[in-house]
Amino acid sequence: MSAAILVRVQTADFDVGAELARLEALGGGGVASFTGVVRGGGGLEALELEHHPGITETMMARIAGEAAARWPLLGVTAIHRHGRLLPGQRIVLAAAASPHRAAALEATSFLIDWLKTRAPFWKKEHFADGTSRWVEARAEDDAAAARWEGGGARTGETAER
Amino acid sequence: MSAAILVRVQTADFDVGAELARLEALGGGGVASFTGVVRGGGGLEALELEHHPGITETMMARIAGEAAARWPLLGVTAIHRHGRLLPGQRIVLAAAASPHRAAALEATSFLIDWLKTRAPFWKKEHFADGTSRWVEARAEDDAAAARWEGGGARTGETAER
Amino acid sequence: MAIELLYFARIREAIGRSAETVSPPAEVATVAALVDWLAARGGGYAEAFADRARVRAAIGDGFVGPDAPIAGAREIALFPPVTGG
Amino acid sequence: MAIELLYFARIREAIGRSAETVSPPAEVATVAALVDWLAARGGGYAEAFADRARVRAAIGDGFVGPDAPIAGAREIALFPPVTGG
Repeated sequence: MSAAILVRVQTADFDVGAELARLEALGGGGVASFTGVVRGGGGLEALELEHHPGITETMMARIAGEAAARWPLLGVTAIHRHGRLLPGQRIVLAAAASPHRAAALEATSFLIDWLKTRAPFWKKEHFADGTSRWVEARAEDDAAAARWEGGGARTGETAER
Repeated sequence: MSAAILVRVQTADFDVGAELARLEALGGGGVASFTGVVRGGGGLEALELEHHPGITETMMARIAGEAAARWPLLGVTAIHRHGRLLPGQRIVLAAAASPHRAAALEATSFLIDWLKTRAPFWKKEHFADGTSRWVEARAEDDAAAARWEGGGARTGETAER
Repeated sequence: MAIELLYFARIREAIGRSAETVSPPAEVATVAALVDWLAARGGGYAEAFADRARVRAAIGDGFVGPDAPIAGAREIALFPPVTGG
Repeated sequence: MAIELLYFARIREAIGRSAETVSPPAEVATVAALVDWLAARGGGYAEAFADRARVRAAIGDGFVGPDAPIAGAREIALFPPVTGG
């Protein structure tokens, strides 16, 4: 199965409905997605996302390609924003289309786990009191990403009806 | 955590972007979704979805409520169409918002597994040659639904940043 | 005892109607016994319930098993295993 | 041997610049040795690399470990553990 891979790094917002419609149109039985949103609270005023412009898209494409190699996918989409984002705004979209719902959902989970640990983005929190702080990497994210180290996929065999 | 539950049974299509935007607005770190689409091929002309109008919404609300009881969710959405659907058209949307991405993704997986085995819908395939056939329930779907029988959830503890 | 029966999908088509009111005798006490009693009518009923493993039931708004008592039920739905989603 | 270094996030801020060209001596053969050599400059460099466990590197378009050789590398990025997604 050859997957249509779409990867984008941008400052602009993205249209989740339009992105998922593109995946729905590939003819599979299902499309899974995860959208990350800036959480407010704690006096957070804005989140600043820095990235390594020279290699970000290459690494995101590699992660998407890895998902397509592990699961029977018709399409994979990974979009990540950078720059200054406000609470409630979208940060990232990971999505996958497949004839098998388990494959679509597991691939989406894999995509977001690896984007969090293998794509060169860094978050800085800016607070209303004028202070700011780099977000620290979390051991929990490394553990989530490590679940997929084995290289396997646990996909059902039968397509959706 | 009290979850905003939205359940709908309808013949009309739904707007995935708008439904997910409603979940994004609840203030969580992430929104996961699964959209089921009518697969073409094999001469399929249309899919007819029959349901039990008296109890469908009640059972869907119960499934959504069960998801909200098992995972720390801010919102749950389950929309299921009935009537005549063409290849490429959307059938079902399951989605969940949570501060924890694993919770959102697992709850979405749970929702679609239980909707497939515990909501009173039946699919009939109509083919271009004039024949038709009721879709048979699949042992694989029962197995997928049974994964969740224990009542547990396997959610990460730390909220997304 | 009058019970409203609802039929869905393949079972509805085999029987040729989507609902009917029946008054089974008192010894028909469970869903399984109700299905046996209906199947004994022959014709579309026998066809609808030929494979008992592919018959499901709901009383009120909950799915029930074949051993569920039907006493007091005002509406019982009979249908094949569900295939939505 | 001239190498273009790129710094990101907390490391960029501590050093006070996002890129520079350096020419380490031949005995600086690995990423870890390069980081040691930079940290020995003191000031912002010492601060940037104070916690070696929180330094990551990329050569070309791939992440590499501290033991990765730097021979032949034209561009090396140094940064904290990533926190995107």
